Order: sequence, then C-alpha cells, then structure tokens
Amino acid sequence: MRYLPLTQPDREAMLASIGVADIDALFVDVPESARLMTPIKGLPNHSPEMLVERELAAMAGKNLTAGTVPFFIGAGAYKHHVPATVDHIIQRGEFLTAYTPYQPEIAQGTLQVLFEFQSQVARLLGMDVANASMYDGSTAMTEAVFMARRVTRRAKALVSAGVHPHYVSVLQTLTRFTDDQVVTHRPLLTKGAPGDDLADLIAAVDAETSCVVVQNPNIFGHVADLSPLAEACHKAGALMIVVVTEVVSLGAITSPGEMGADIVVGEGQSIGNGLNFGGPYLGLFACREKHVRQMPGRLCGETVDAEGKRGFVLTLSTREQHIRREKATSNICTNSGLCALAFSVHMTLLGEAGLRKLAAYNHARAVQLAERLARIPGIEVVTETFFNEFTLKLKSEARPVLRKLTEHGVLAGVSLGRLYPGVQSLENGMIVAVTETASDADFDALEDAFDEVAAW
Amino acid sequence: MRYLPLTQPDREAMLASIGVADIDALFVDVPESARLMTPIKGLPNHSPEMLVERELAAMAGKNLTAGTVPFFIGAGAYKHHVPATVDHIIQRGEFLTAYTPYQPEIAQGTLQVLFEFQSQVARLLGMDVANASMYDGSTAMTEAVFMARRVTRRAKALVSAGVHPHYVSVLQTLTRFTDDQVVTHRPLLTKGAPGDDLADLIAAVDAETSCVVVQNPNIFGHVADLSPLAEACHKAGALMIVVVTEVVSLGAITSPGEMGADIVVGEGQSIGNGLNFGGPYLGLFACREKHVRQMPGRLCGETVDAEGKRGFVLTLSTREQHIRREKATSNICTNSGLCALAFSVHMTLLGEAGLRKLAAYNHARAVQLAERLARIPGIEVVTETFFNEFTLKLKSEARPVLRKLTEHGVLAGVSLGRLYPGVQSLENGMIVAVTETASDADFDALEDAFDEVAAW
Amino acid sequence: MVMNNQGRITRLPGVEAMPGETWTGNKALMLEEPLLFERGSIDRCGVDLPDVPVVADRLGGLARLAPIGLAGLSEPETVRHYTRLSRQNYAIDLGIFPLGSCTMKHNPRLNEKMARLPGFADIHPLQPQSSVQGALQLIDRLATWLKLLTGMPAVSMSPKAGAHGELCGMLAIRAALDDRGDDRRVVLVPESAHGTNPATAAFCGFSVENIPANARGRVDLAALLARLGPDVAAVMITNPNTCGLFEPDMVAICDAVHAAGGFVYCDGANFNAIVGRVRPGDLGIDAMHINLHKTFSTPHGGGGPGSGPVVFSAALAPFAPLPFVRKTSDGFELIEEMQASGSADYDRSFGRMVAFHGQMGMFVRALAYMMSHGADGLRQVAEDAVLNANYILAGLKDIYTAPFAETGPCMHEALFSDDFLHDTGLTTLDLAKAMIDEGFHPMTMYFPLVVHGAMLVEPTETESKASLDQLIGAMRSIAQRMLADPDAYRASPHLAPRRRLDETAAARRPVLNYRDEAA
Amino acid sequence: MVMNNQGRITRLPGVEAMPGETWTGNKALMLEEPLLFERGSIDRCGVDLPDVPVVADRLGGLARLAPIGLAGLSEPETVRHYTRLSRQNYAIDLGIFPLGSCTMKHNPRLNEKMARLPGFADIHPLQPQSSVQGALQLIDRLATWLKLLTGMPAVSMSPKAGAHGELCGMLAIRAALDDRGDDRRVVLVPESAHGTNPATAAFCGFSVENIPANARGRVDLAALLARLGPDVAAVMITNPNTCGLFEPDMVAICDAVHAAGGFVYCDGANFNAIVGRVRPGDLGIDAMHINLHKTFSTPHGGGGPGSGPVVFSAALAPFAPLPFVRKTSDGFELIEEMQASGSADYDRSFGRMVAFHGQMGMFVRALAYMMSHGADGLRQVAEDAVLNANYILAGLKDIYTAPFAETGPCMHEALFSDDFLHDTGLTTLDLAKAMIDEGFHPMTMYFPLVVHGAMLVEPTETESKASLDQLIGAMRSIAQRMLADPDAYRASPHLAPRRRLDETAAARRPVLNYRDEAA
Ligand SMILES: Cc1ncc(COP(=O)(O)O)c(C=O)c1O
Ligand SMILES: Cc1ncc(COP(=O)(O)O)c(C=O)c1O
Repeated sequence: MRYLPLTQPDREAMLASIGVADIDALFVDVPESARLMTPIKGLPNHSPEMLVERELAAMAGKNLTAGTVPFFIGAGAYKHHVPATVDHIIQRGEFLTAYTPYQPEIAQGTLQVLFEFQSQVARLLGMDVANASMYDGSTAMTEAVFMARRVTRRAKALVSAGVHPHYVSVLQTLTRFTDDQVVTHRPLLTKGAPGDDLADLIAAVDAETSCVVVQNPNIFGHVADLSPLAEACHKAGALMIVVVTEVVSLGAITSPGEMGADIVVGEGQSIGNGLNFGGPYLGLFACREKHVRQMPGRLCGETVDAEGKRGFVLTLSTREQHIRREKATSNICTNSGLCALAFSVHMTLLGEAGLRKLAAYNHARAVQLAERLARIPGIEVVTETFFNEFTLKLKSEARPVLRKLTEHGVLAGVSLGRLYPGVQSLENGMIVAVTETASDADFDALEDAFDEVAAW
Repeated sequence: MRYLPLTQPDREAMLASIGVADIDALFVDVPESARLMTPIKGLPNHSPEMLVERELAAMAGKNLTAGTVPFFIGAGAYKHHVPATVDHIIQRGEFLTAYTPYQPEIAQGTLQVLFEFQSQVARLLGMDVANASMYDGSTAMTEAVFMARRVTRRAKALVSAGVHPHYVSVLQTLTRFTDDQVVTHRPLLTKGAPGDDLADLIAAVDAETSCVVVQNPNIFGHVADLSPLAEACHKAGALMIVVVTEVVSLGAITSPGEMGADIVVGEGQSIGNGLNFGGPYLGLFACREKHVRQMPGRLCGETVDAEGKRGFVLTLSTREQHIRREKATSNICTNSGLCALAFSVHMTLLGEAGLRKLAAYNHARAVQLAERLARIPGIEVVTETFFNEFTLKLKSEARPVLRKLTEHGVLAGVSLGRLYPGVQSLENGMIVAVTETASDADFDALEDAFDEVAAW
Repeated sequence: MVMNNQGRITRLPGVEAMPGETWTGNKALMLEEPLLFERGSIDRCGVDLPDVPVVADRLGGLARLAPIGLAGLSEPETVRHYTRLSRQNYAIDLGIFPLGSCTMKHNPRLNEKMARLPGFADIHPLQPQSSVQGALQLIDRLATWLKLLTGMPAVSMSPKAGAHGELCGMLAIRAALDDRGDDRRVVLVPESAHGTNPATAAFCGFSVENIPANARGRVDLAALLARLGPDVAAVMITNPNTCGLFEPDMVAICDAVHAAGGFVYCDGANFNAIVGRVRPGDLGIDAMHINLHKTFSTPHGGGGPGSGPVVFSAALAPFAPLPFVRKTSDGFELIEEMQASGSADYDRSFGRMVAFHGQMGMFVRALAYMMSHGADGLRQVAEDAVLNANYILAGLKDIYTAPFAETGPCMHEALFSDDFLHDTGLTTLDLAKAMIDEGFHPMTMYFPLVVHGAMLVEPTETESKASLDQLIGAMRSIAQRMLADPDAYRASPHLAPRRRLDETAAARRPVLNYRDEAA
Repeated sequence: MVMNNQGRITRLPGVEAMPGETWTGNKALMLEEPLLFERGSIDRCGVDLPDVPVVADRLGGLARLAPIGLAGLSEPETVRHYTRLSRQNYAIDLGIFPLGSCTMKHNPRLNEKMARLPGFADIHPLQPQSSVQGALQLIDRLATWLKLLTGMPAVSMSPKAGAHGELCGMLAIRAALDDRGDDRRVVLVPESAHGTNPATAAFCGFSVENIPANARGRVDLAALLARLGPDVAAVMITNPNTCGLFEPDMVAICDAVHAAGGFVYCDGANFNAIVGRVRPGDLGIDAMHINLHKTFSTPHGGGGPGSGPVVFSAALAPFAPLPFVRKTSDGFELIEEMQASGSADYDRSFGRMVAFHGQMGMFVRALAYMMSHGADGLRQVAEDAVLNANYILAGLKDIYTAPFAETGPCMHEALFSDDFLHDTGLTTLDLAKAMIDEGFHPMTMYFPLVVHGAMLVEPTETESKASLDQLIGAMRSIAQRMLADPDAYRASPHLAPRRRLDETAAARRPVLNYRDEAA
C-alpha cells in the first residue's frame, strides 16, 4: 500500500518497543460489540493508481465540460480563464500541504499571502478590512447578518428580492432556530430593472432593522446605485450589507464601499478559482474598521519579531471559537485558504490595469451578445444596466428550452424555473452570463441553437 | 506583455542612467543592412494566454492519444503508467528552473539527485558507474562506440542485426565522416530467434574489432544470453556494448553487466517519462570503473565541504568540452537532467520490489497476448523468448494492415516495413508491445480489430 | 520595521552589513520577500487580454472611476513572489507535521490530478443534470463509502468543513426536536471538546453546558448521567476524544442520552484512529461529521478548503439538508427542493445550508484516496496511525509528562504536558519553538484545555519509523538540553525565517490591511 | 562524513548539539536529507500494482536472480525526499540567475501545461502518420517561426540540444563538401568560443584552429582573413559573441569565408540579444543552431533537456538530416527515408542523427512562448535583454573591471573581470561565493577564456528594474566590503546548505556510485 511507509518488520519492532503483543492490544478501549474483525464489507480492496485513475476518468468523461462547449452559465459561479501560473503556485507543497499558520515563525509564507489577500479584497470591495476568507458567498452572507445583529443589537434583516435565491435559503435555514427575523419577498421580472426593490427597502428600513441585504449586480444581472439605500440605512441606524457574486464586476462598477456599505460579502470564485461543480469556493468578507472586533473568521495582522523584523501573525483571535468557544463571533475554523491564495495570485497577475481591462472586456462582450439576442424574435432582454450577465424573457417556459439547448451542445444559461421552482411569474426567464471565455463562434452557436429549438 | 517586467517608464529611466538616447543606440554594432526596423512580417503579434491555449489544444486534439485507445506500440519507446508524484516533483521550480549545477553550494538538490540517479542506473544495468545522462538511447550508443575506440584504439565496430535500425542509422551518420568502420547487416526474421546473430558476431570478432554492439531484448523483442559473446569479445580484446531500449525488462532479465558487458547504453524513457512523440527522452550510459576517464557526459561525485559535511559536485570534468575543447570525450553539454529526475523519482517509488513486480506483470501480460494472437489464423508469433514485446509475421504486408487497424481505433504495433523500408523479407512483420497499461478489454479490441480487417 | 522596494531590510544609512548579515537580508537560500504592494504597482500586469470591443456601455453611470489600489506584477515577478514566500512555510511535504487533532497526513498527488480532470473541475453547479451525471455518480459513490465506513444509513454532503458539519448535525437535531414539538435547549459538551463544538451549539440557538473529564481523561460518565434530563437536547462528544483516548463508555452514553430523549452528536475529527476498525454507527450515535481534509487526506492548503460530510442515524436522516443526490433507474438526480423530491421522506429537511452542493473538488480527492486504500488499506490506516502514536508515547514518556499514559494505550495521538519542565520556567511554547530550530513543525500546543501546558502529538500513519525515531530523538535531546541549560531555550527559534513574533502588539494595534507609509 | 539512517549528521557519541547547531543537523526550514539508499530499502515500495497472472515464463532461462540493490520508498517518503532536496537548489523561480551565455529567463507555466496535453505528451513517435497530424502541424508551425525569425530558408528539428545542433550543422557542411568532392578539413574557431564548438568540429573529423580576439573583444578580422584558404572548411563563430558583443564585421567575415570556399557556422546561443531586431540570415551565415532552452524559454531542468533546431542556408539545406515534416495538400507528412521523399531535393541528406524526430516536448513549449510574445513581443525581448545588460554594465563598471566597456554598449550580457580585486588576493570565485550568501546565483565564472577571471552577467529580459537594482546594490556592496576587508571573504559561502566543496578530492578518488559502507 503505497501511502503507508511502515513495513511488517517495522510494525513488529514497534509493537515490541511499545511492549504489546499485537495491534489489537492498542484498541482495548473499544467495546467488544463494536470491534470489527475484518475489513468492511461491500467495499473494494486497495487499488493501483492506474486503475483508480481509469475509474475516475470514466466518471469525469460522463460530464459535459464547460470548456468544450459554448457556455453562458453564471448565476453565482463564473467561468473565467485562470492563468496556468495560478495552478502551479497553489500546488507548491509548501502552500498546499501546510496547516493553518499556528506557528508563525515557519508559516510566514501563508501569513504574508493572507495579509496581501486581505489587502487586495479590502481594496476591491472598497472597505477598510477584509478577513482571511469564509467558506463561500452564501455562508459569508449569513455571517454578515449575524454580525449586523451583534453590532446593532437588532434582529430584523431586510433582504432584497435581488439576492441570489440560494443565498436567501441559506440565511433562512440558519435563522430558523434563532430569533433573527428575515424579511424578504419574491422578485419581479420588471423590464429594465428586474429584482430591483431599492425603493421598497428604503421605505421599509426602520428602527428595528439590523441590516438591509442587497446584491449588486443582482441575481438578474441588474446593476444599481446603492448610495440612497446606504443613506436610508444609516439614518435608521441599520447596516447596509452588500453581496457581490461576480467580483470581476468590481473592475468596472463602483464598489459597495464607495456606495456606503457597512459590510460587504462576496463569492470570490471568479478570480483564480474554477467552477468545480460548486465547491470549493471562496467567501469574501469585509467591513469597516470600527466593527472589526465583531467580524467572524481569521484575521492576519502585521507585527515584528524579536529582532524587530516585520512579520505576520493570526490576530484578534479572541473573537474565535478556539478561544471564546460558545461566545465566539462564529464557529468557523477551516476556511478557504488555498482558494484565497489562488484568488490572490490571479489578482496579482491582473493588477489594477488587468482587472479593469478584464472587466471592460467582459462587459463589452455581454453588451454585444445582449444586442444580438435582443434581435431574435421571441426573446426579450429584461436587464437594462448590467455587467456581464443579464436576464432574458422567453415566450415560453425556459427550463425545457434550456434542456433542448443542452441537447444541441450549448450550455446557454440558468432558467429561473430552476432557481425559483414553482414561481410561475418567473418561469419564462433565464439568466445568461458572458465572460472572456466565450468566443464569437460561441455567440454564433448560441444563436443557431436558439434558432434550432425555435419550436417555442 | 505578461512575461516582460519592464514598464515604459522603467525603460526610460534605465536608458537615462546608461546615458543613451534610445534603445537603437545599444544596437549600434549591427550593420545597417541587417537592422530590422519593424517586427518580423508574416508572424502574428502577441497573444493572450487563453488564445494560445485554444490554438494549441486544437492541434493536440487532432492526434490520436495513446491513453484513449487500445495501444501496443513499442519498438524503442514504451507507454507505462507514470505515478502522479513524478510529474509533481519535476514541476518543482527548484528542479525545473535550475541550470546545470555549476555552483554546488546552492545546487545540492540537483547534485544529490544525479548521484542517486547514477547509482540507480549502475545497479539496474549491472555496471560500476553510470553518467548523469545523454540525449537518448540512440546517441548514447554512438558515444559508446566512440568510447570503445578510445579505449581499444581500434576502429571497427560490429553491430548486431538485432539493434534498433534507427540507432544503427544514427551510428552510420556519425561515423560517415570519421575513419570508424561499422559492420552490420540486415536482420532475418528467423522463427524463434529473430535478429539473433550472436553466433556470427562471435565468429567475426577479431583483433581489429573495437566493440560488438548488441541489443537485448533486441528490436524484435527477442531475449538472448550474451555471456558467450562477452567472452569472445574479451578474448579478442574488444568491448561488448549492450543496448537496452526497454529498461523495465531489467526487473526480469539478467542485466547486461551480469552477462559481461563493458559498456551499457539504454533508452530510459520507460521509467518516469512519457511518450512525447519521441522526445525528450533519456540516454543511459554506464561502464566499468576502469574506463571511467574515457566516458562521455557529466558525472556527479561525492565529496566534503569545508566543514567536513558530505556534499556532491560535478567531477572528472577534464573529460568534457568546456575544459578539454577539441580533445573532449564528447561535445555534449546540456543533457537530459529533468528526464533523469523523472526516472529517479519513478524508480524510487518502484524500488526493487516494485520494479520486479512491474516487470513480471508486463511479461505475464505479453505472454498472455502472444498466446491469444498465436491462435488467430494468419498470424505467426515469431519471437519465442521475450520480455514484453514480440514480433508477428502476418500473411500479407503489415503496413497496410496497421493502417486499417488504426482506422478501427487500435494502435496495434509497428510494421517492419516502416522500420526497414524496402526490405521485402521483413515487410510482413510487425512488432507488438504489451505493458501494464493494456487491459483485457484492450486485448479483446485488438483481437476484434484483427478479425475485422481480416481481408489479409 | 520597513522594507524598501528592493526587498532589502532597511538599515540606518551608512551602516554596512555586519558579519553573518547580508546587504540584502537574504541568507543564501532563505530569501526575504517584500510585500506585493512594495514590489508591484497599479500599472504592472501579468496577463495579456484581447482588445476590448467598442460598445456603448450599459453600466448605468456606475463606472468605477477612483483608483482601486491593486498592485500588479508581471508573470515572472508573480511566480517569484509566491515561490519565495512559499519557502518560508513548513509543510507535510517537508517533514512530519504532528499537530494533534489535525491529522496532517500525506496528500497524494494523484488526488490533485483527479480533481483537475476537466470533467470534474470545469463543470458548473447549475448545469442541467443530464450534463453532469458523472459528477452525481461520484457524489453518490463517495456517500456510499462514507455510510459503509461509519455504519450509518444516511449522509449529507453539503458541509464545507468540520465546523460546518457540526452545524449541519445540530440543525438536524434542532429540526427533529421541533418536529416532535420538543423545546429542549441544553447541549452538553465535555471540557476537552474543540472550540467549534460549543460555538456551533450556540450558533443554533442552544445553550451550552460543560461536562467534566475524569482522571483517566475520559468523559465523567457519572457527571454526564447526572445532568441528563428533559432539558437536554444533545450531547456533543468527540470519540476518540481530544486527549487521544477512546471513550470506553460510548455505548452507555448513547443509550443513556437516548433514554433521556436526547441526541448524540459525535465530532468525527479523530475518525482516522478507528476507520475500518470501528463503525461509529455501532456505538449508537445520531450524527457525526467527517473531515475529508483529515481522515481522507484532502490537503489543508494553509487553512482550507475542507469538507465535512455528516452521517446520520435513521432518526435524524429525514431532517438532513438539501440538496442531495438520489439514484434513479437510469442515472442520478439532484434533489434541490423539498417539493421536487416527490417523497414524504424528504419534506422534513431543514433546508439548504450552502449555495451549491458541497465541496466537489474535495469529494474527488477523498474518493481517489479511499479507492486507493480500499477497505483493507483503510483498516491498516487506523492501525498504523495508532501504532505510530503509541510508539511516540513509549519513546517519550520517561522524560515527558504523559498525563494519561498509565491508563493504557492512546489512540492516534499522544498527549503530554510541560509539568516536567516546571522547575526550568520553560513551557510548552518554548519547547515548540525549539522544535522549529530542529526542523520540525511542533505539536498542537495548549489543547485540549483539560491538561495544563498540553502537547498533543499526532503523527498519522504516513510517517515512517525512521521519521518517528528522528522526532523522538530530537524531542528527547531538546528536553534534556532544556533541563540542563534552560536559559539557552527561552528565545527559540533562532534559525527560522523569523524569531518569535510579537502577538500582543499585533492585537493591540491591529494592522490588517497594507497602508503605504509614503502615501 | 557519514549520515545515519535517520538523516542525522553523525556526531561523536556523547557530544550534544552545540549552540547554533541542532541535534538533527537541520536549521529550521533548511533541512538535511540523507541519500535515497540510506532512507530506503529494497523491500519498501511506493506503488501498487495489479496481481501478476500466472503464466509459463518465456524468458529463456534468463530471469534476473541476484538482488539489484534498488532502494525504494513509500509515496509519502518519496515526495518528502525530493521536496527536501529541491529546497537545496537555487532556481529562476527564486531570483535572478545571471549565468552569462545561459539565458536563464522566466519559464512560463503555460508552456508546461501545453506540453502536457495528452495530444502532445501521450503519442508515440511510431504511430501511423494519420494519427499524429496535429503533432506534425505543430512541428511545421514552429519551423515556420524559426525560419522567419532567422531569415533562413530551411530548418532541421532533430537536434536535441545546442551542441547537437552544432553537430547537425557541421555534418551538413561535411556532407556539402563531400558532395562537391572537396576535402578541406580545417575549422577556424575564435578563442572565445564555447567548448562545444571545437569539440563538435573534432567529432566530425575536422581539425580545429583558433583565431584570436582583438582588443575590442571581437574576432580579429585581419587574422581571420589571413588564415582563410583552400584548406578551411568552415568558420564557427558566435554572434553576439561570448563577450556579449555583436561582431560588427560579421557580413565581411561571411563574404570572405564564402569567397574562400568555406562555410560559416554561427553558434546561436546568444540569439536572445537580437531576436526580432536582426535576422542572422541577413548577415550571410550558412547554419545556426537555436537553443530553444535559452531564447525560447524551455526550462533548463537542472541540466536538460534542451532542443537545438538548426536553420540552414540554401547551400546547406539539401544536406539537412532526416526525418523532417513536409506539408502536403491535405495535411502533413513525415519524411523518414531518402527514397520516400520522392524528390531529388532530399536525397543528399546526411541521414538520421537521432532515433526519432527531436524534442517534441520542447517544441510545444517554445511555440507556446513564441505565440504568446508574437513578432512584436519577441523584438521587445531582445531590446529589454540588451537594456538590462547595459544597465548592469553602467551600474557596476566604476568598481568592477569591465574590459570592453570602453568600446561601446554590450548586447545581452555584461562582461567583467576580477582585475579590480588583484591586490586583495580575492578572485572571481570568491566573489561568486559571496553572492551566494546574498541570495543570488552567481554569474558565469571564468568564461570566456579570453578574459582573465571573467564574470559574465546575463540578466535576460525577464528581470525587473527592481531586481537589477538589488543585484547591482549587492554586487557593489560585496566589492566594497571585499576591498575593505578581504579576509572576511576567503571562505564564502557561510549561509548556504553547504560551505565550499572540495572538488579536488572529488576528482582524485571519484565516488560516483553509492556504496553502502556497512556492506
Ligand atoms: C476535534 C475537532 N473538532 C472540530 C474541528 C473543526 O473542523 P474544521 O476545521 O474542518 O471546521 C477540528 C479541527 O481542527 C477538530 O480538531
Ligand atoms: C555559446 C554556447 N554555445 C553552445 C552551447 C551548448 O548548448 P547546449 O548546452 O544546449 O548543448 C552553449 C550552452 O551553454 C553556449 O553557451
């Protein structure tokens, strides 16, 4: 067994020096009723690398890979080109196989990366301080609502209808057993500004409101100015929490921080990380300096060593579960360290100039595609202002259309029927995302495929 | 341009501190007639990573990949399973992006690997000393003949008809302009022992002979006992040079050293290295201790540092071109360092136990396939004793049959018509190799494909 | 201390390098590296992108105008920045990493390769299900392994890490209690538990009470039994526990908790000690998370990502979260919504706890690892892990204080305390830092809390005997030298990239975001 | 010195670690590593293989019976062995590697990824040509780039490295001479040439004569012209030359050699200085090898593999080796045999010089690099390479002796000598070793031979200005400290994994193969 260094003679010598007769003697504390005497039934025995590879490759081969087809799916996860450098760096054993940096003298590599990551994220989101990552955007959003409660000592969260419905579900699950109150409603596919309920939210924010949660661009791709909402929140003593699921947009759009957000959470997958069928992803979390002691998650800070040299450590850990236990700001321990590294490497390669150009390219391509699709009879482009994603309204239910488009070898988008099951007013909608990976040929293929399934 | 760190302001500042007006001022020595004023015509300008990837992947996609079809091609290059660990290690920047270890204090990693590689190769081939690698098996063989000439001060090399015909061609090319004499002849497809001319060689070796070059297993897969030949060589004062193109065989077959070889050369690709359409490959070169100062190529040796700690350096470089120039034992400089590392990592994973089992498995599978094919009417298995490769004689010309088998999605072997163009007595022959990568399903597919093209 | 743009440690002007020091601050292959923001600038870039087509923008007047302040680097500089930084890390690939409770085992590269197959890495979570049948099959296959290995009837693949798994389990318990209209709210947690246990319970609206350990390092059964009652919703128990000991009363505990109407949540962080030798289901537990990033070797990546699937008893299975994979007659389907399940079995699910379907990338790695080991190999894993820990215990206990060594063998980790250093004034921390100089990552320090100055050493099964012998030899040597000359060890490490770092200063005036001092 | 199995430096019994020393010999992250044969054993194994079917063997009684002595390791130990060893290396990924003549530039990971596409990496050289059309297309595409960049009409892709390319070129010259029945046998080689040049000429049966350099570091044109005559087969000339200088008389030299009936072989190792700014074909040369592992960024891999395609003039093209790729109406074909070419153009080929078709893996990398840079980027490469070298020359020439700095700018590398250290008794070697402590790989030492104590510094275009500033700063500091306190620098390096190694002892009693001292 290739992963096990002990040989049979090693084992015998070690048992002898421990002073026991056999391995069973080390398992004496296990109640007899629970002792298994043979390997577990129903599972195969050990397998050569070559055969494992063959079997897994066969499973992988059954999936339709994004990179091999015209691909326009977004809605919270985006296919961007990740430079080969990123994957090389994250496979360095010193990054990949290190633990959380508990011994800073021999973990400066990870720690400096985290400090740089935090600094990049804070700038990108326009905030003072970012943490060292959360699991993903959805769990980060829930943590943000809990943090707002700690900061404001209020329990009512207003959630915009433009927030990703999965994110809303997660928040609802996590608040089901607490006395937090989540107020939200179904989105409308309003022509021009689908899912935009800013006016309603401004009207609703009150002295019980801990926070208003809003997504930008929202789930329908719609981009809005959140400054008036921020003003309303602050007037009411509530926090504005902004969710960003496509962080590349921040190379083109005014940041949540600039619009007055108090907490910004995001899904960082777009930068440096692959689609991975949904995970691992990268939760981003940033806030204002004054609230930092209420933040969840790890923080890396600058300090000096005994010789006065600059160095980095995990800090403010009195917020965390290993110190504060049931009084911690969160139960999170393992986070998304390596995904944060991938994000940071990619962001370093981009730099400000690259990010801006990437964002501009995504936007321009999305505008081009929106214009092309708008010309197809039976398709209405609902979203007016957007970054790289917009919503279409078809003249019939979108879910079966998407199924047919898939049969034509095109992954054309996400149906609202899947995201909002049972909501008839939305079932003709579909979300289309356009990144730099979609070529002109892909545009053509999408158009052709729509033509071919034009039964609708 | 992503690989170029200088910005335009950097360039200007640097020109200023050099004290020249512009970049052209640094190219003043170029004759005006040869100065290009614009980028070279006919070539595209710089391209994003994503587009380079797309274009190259399209080319790669046009090739029929060994791993995706039943595959039985050998004849000097073999498809073995290479553990993922090997590729990970050779991609470590410290190995991949280092130069030849000219500064040993900061190259102990490469140097210790080379020392270990040399030790592994010497053991595998059954010899005293191996060098740090040559380009490939064919060039190593030529170098061995030249070395034999230096050692014996004789100029006649007898080359067995069982040696890979490409290797013989290379030797003939390289001796065309020297006064070395190469004696060889066409192989016979003798039933049982194809290409076996040991008796003739024993009869022919004489006082003018510098060396006899023989391959084991030979190009037809035939395995022979070379001890009688070694004896004859040594009696005549000649050296026996043994070529091994499938080094995995040495886990099963008595080594050339044990049979009395004076120089052993080999193609090491089989261990740790992929097929790569023919390169880069790994030339192995080993000899007896007494001849070491006539060896070509780099050697790594053990020594101590100023504190008495063990360390490694390149040594005996007075044999080499950078010291001895026109009197060097070879002109080789860059060799196959990284391929040697891959070989060494894979060999370390195998160890003696693994190598022996791998070899036994290859052999057993080859025997199984040979027995199956022997039962097909119209196919004769010519090779009687072999390792993992044998020669078939079909009832018609093999080259068109192979083309048809390829159309049936099976890469079934190499025709002798391709290796010995124009030699009618061989044109019905084909060489079939069987490694651990061929499954039972592959065996079935090969048999079925033979059935389907049974027009022959 | 400030570095300049050249990555050189700033010195007073005119002062040249001292002997043993260098002008660059580098020490041959130990290289200093400035911050990204010191090396890079907003006009440097390491990517090439196609030209942007000219279109009328549709940003609604919200174009980002102010500078963002993101430093960029060319590709060569980027590679170097991160490669140099990486070399300031210790890692499993370099040597033993005996962090107790963390199961730092070998991370096979096969797993990395498999996780990167485009068929797994390059598929979107919202693709039509017909286009991801292989992915669903893989999840289903892994689920089967986990259920068989634990002897439990159900599993949820959603949780993103161990603590998230705890959340999953405790939410299911809350949902089950609610379902039967039971408003018990107390969760009992042993003193020795990991911090995530009480934190999770609190997150779900439970109130936490500690239960003490007995002198043998196990849950004090009597105290536990005494506390059980109609207000106790659940017990969260770690087995093998965080002292590295098996809870011999586990069956009795489960029986008693059930009899009192509560549930047993088991923290499975230490499953590596028993995989293939004990099925937790046979002990009577109701839920347990499995850290794929511990027992099943997915890499820790300097802090994550992990994956924490939770196995459930029949009593809790109906409350498991959405989504999940179900086998159909001709393939697999992903059940994302209660109403879509078409079965009353699922309509009590507590709902969605994460945006998509869990850590696919980790699933692939874990399954590759499981298939490589097989049922026989996984049993050997547990045996070798336990053997290695006991070998360390035996090799050190004559010098190192080993609080529970008299009670019998340990499981996969050996617990020591710094009592033996008492007279020297040296502590666990000093010992850990001395290990750094010797080329080792230290053990877990000061956890579990039930032992003063705890040192928890978990070698895992992927250490060779030679590696353990070297660790034991070095730890004995350090202890002997500390006892002989304590003052030489108050300020270790001396040879690492940094000397001891001032954590107090870091927390007092937190600097969490780079600020250009020139700006 | 001997290490024991635990990888610990053996000490006298009873002697404990000294201050600053450790029991293990490790220094925190600088880890000692024993030899494979000390760590491993013949019964350890890091692979699993299927069971071997039982068959009657067909080995003809030649089964290998005696132990081979190959030490094995489990997979975790293997990863660690090589990872630890790797950390004892300097590399481009860590910092500037200014080895003159070696062109150690950034190696993009995109190239590694492309070379590993199964469609390139997993195809056999003897597959039917219909099954490798994409591979032949790639070779043809790369050949086109090389011909256009050099302005030469033909190229051979066979050679496996630079020296092998020289062989290819010189064999073509021999074949061309033979073809016209000309038995000239003298090859003229400048003193400053790389050792491979005379070695290659000798390998092809030529006799080598040196031609001197002039005071400006260039070929002494008068001496060369004087030596030309009916016995001179060829001149081998490096341009830019190994002093980092362009040969301004190159056109005149080529004309004169041709007029005298000889050929001009150009060593293209330094093509990086002029790519995109000068086409060697425009200078009149007949053959030139291109080190893909220098100019076109394929990694050096600690010594190889390389790739050395050779471009040819029309005069030599017919003699180029087999095999080669030819475009057909509907694809590509590989011409492996003269008779198969069906064209009188090819029947004068000097034949096959390597078993298969050259270094495919390197071709993919080089083409990915070329496409990334494009025609515009490659021109910028040369400009930045030359700019960087001149910046170093300007930054050091007031302290370091710069023999040819007065003659004008250099090309892609700056040449210095250790004359300025004369009074200190220190040498180029001492300076190089002091650079190691500062965290740099030293420059090329003692080459070219025409300058005493030569130091040849080639930064390449992939160094940033900050990187050059740091190198210049450190080299100035070292020089100043050496002049001020020479004795402190006679035994550098002090901070590397090893102090100076005894090369004399290594050569006197060579130990080239591990011998177990116990055995
Ligand atoms: C005993 C125990 N429980 C729970 C956890 C939390 O697991 P995770 O870090 O995956 O959230 C850990 C991890 O360190 C642990 O050791
Ligand atoms: C000037 C010069 N010529 C020839 C060579 C030989 O090239 P290779 O090492 O690729 O055989 C080198 C390589 O160092 C060189 O610098």
